[in-house]
Amino acid sequence: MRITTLTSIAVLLLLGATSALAAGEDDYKAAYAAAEAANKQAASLRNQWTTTASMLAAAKKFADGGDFDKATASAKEAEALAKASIFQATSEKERWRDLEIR
Amino acid sequence: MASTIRVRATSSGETTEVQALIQHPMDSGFIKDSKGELIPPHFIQQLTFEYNGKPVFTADWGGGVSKDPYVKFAFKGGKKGDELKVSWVDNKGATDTTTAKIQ
Amino acid sequence: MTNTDNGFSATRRLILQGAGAVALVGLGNLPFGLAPAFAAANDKYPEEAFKQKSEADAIKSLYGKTAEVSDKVKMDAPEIAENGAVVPVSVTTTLADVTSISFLVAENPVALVASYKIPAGTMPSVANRIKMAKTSNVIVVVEAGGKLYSATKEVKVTVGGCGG
Amino acid sequence: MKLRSTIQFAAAAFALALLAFAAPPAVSADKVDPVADEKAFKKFFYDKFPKLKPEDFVNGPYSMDADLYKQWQDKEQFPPYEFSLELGKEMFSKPFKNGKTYGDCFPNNGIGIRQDYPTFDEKEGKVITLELALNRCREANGEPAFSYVRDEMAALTAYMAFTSRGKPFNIKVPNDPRALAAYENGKEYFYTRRGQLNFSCATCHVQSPGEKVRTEVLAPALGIVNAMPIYRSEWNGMGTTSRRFTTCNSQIRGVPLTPQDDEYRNVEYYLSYVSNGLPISGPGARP
Repeated sequence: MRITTLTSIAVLLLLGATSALAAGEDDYKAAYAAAEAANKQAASLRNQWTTTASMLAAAKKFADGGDFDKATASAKEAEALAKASIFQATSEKERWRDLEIR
Repeated sequence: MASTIRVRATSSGETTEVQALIQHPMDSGFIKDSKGELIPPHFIQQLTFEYNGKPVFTADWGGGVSKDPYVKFAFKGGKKGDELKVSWVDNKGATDTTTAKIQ
Repeated sequence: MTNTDNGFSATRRLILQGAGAVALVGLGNLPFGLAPAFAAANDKYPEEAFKQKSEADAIKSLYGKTAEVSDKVKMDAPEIAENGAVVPVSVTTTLADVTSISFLVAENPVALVASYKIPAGTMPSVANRIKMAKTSNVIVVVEAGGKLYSATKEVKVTVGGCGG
Repeated sequence: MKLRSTIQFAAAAFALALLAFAAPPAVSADKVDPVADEKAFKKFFYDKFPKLKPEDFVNGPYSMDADLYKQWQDKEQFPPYEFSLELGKEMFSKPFKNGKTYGDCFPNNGIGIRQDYPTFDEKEGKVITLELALNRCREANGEPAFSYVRDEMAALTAYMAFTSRGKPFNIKVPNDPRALAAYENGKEYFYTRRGQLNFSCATCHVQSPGEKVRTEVLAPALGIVNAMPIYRSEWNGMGTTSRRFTTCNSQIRGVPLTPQDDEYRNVEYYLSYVSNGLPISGPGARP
């Protein structure tokens, strides 16, 4: 079923997200800035996800604790979440009518 | 300030049905607030209903009774227009009392 | 079926307008620890029973004996509580000489929820709303003629979600 | 926790992508027709729940589940919104510092008019909800606005709803392009999927009312605003329409808009309009 496909893709994505080796503060800062920018765009589309904000907060916390590996990974996750929310908002501009009772 | 006690006492002739709703947080002491700190226990411990100077119903409550507690019971007798006295005391020593006319 | 039916809203209206019928006699916070003036001496609050974790210990502390299951104790409680914070539970019994009725929730941190004293002339029937931490047996104990009788029902509790 | 959320986001993103490619192109936008919408909306719910009478819908999940219905009836014997209702009455009748009252801001002194809100203000070109009108009334009389999601606003609207109980919703969409646009925008908001869970309001309240999400029975969208404000046991207190909208958004992991944002006003306008004719039942009690 689709679930299996989804899960394996998710696992692949997960591996991709966390296999970045020994990220430094600069990597983190770049990843964080990218995530913030994407989340800002989501805000302009009035479709931010709460999980993006939590992931950004997690990234910051890891960075404050000096763990830039985890901080960078979290920031990248936040960016992916923000991008998914942008994608959602954009595609829904037309697609909402599919659900309409008429 | 309005009373914390709302009472509805209705006589059917033979019996009087009593319903009461009380405004009280009924904090059990087991729930955490948004900061993750335990909310200290604060609940009504005893609630009494008196008719003609005699208790017709006494409730002993713990923190497991719902917020803004509700109770319903009935007793034999009780005439329309007579008064029912209702009082409570909580674990911090606060109290409230009211009288309600039987309808 | 709607809550706008006449009987009900008439009652509601009465309550609002009849606020004056409920006269406020006394109000105020007594200093901490002061015994309430109205509590009769024989109506001691069962402090210890409300500290017991298990229902068995609570019943023992409250009554000093154990209860036997009786089909004369009729409990009305939902199969699934709409919310654990407010679970309407009521009990009525055909047993004679009832002197007290108690409600317990086995899985709550404190099992005893409420204990009602039923003087002669008061009906052996009580309805109240209780909190349930999770799915649990609800136990009602009726003291009648010096003996204890009980009924038990499981109520399922779930929380949160996209309801309402 | 982290693993789980990663999978969720990846799965959500992927599912979105899949859907985008799989779905046929959306039905093209056509003329805004509130009358036809209302008819279709009601027919959908009446067909889905043939046993219910139209006025049953205003009681939300309680009309759809016998066990819940009984618990509700038990609670209604002395409903938990009682204190809020009394507070609302007291607040409503108490004059502001300048001597004026809430009644002065509304037709018929504010009594029995809840069913006419939201209304479309043709001067301003925007939807005015009851909550918004109440705060504007306060501000016009030199009083600070209330929070839209807190108890004072709930109490005021509870009292106003109570004076309108049983009166059918009477929402008007004037033939003004701005009104029609606001209505259409509200409809779009209602059907638009958002949040990480990719839910629209309709996902829960059109497709699945009467069904259970973690054993909570979902309320039908038809009649859902008729019961506002509501005492929710889950909140352990009262909530306004604003509170309901914002919490719905966060439950699907979307960041809520500001209460009384234009879009929230529009979605309330839309939802109220399609429930026209159904009685006001607020204040309500909900799980």
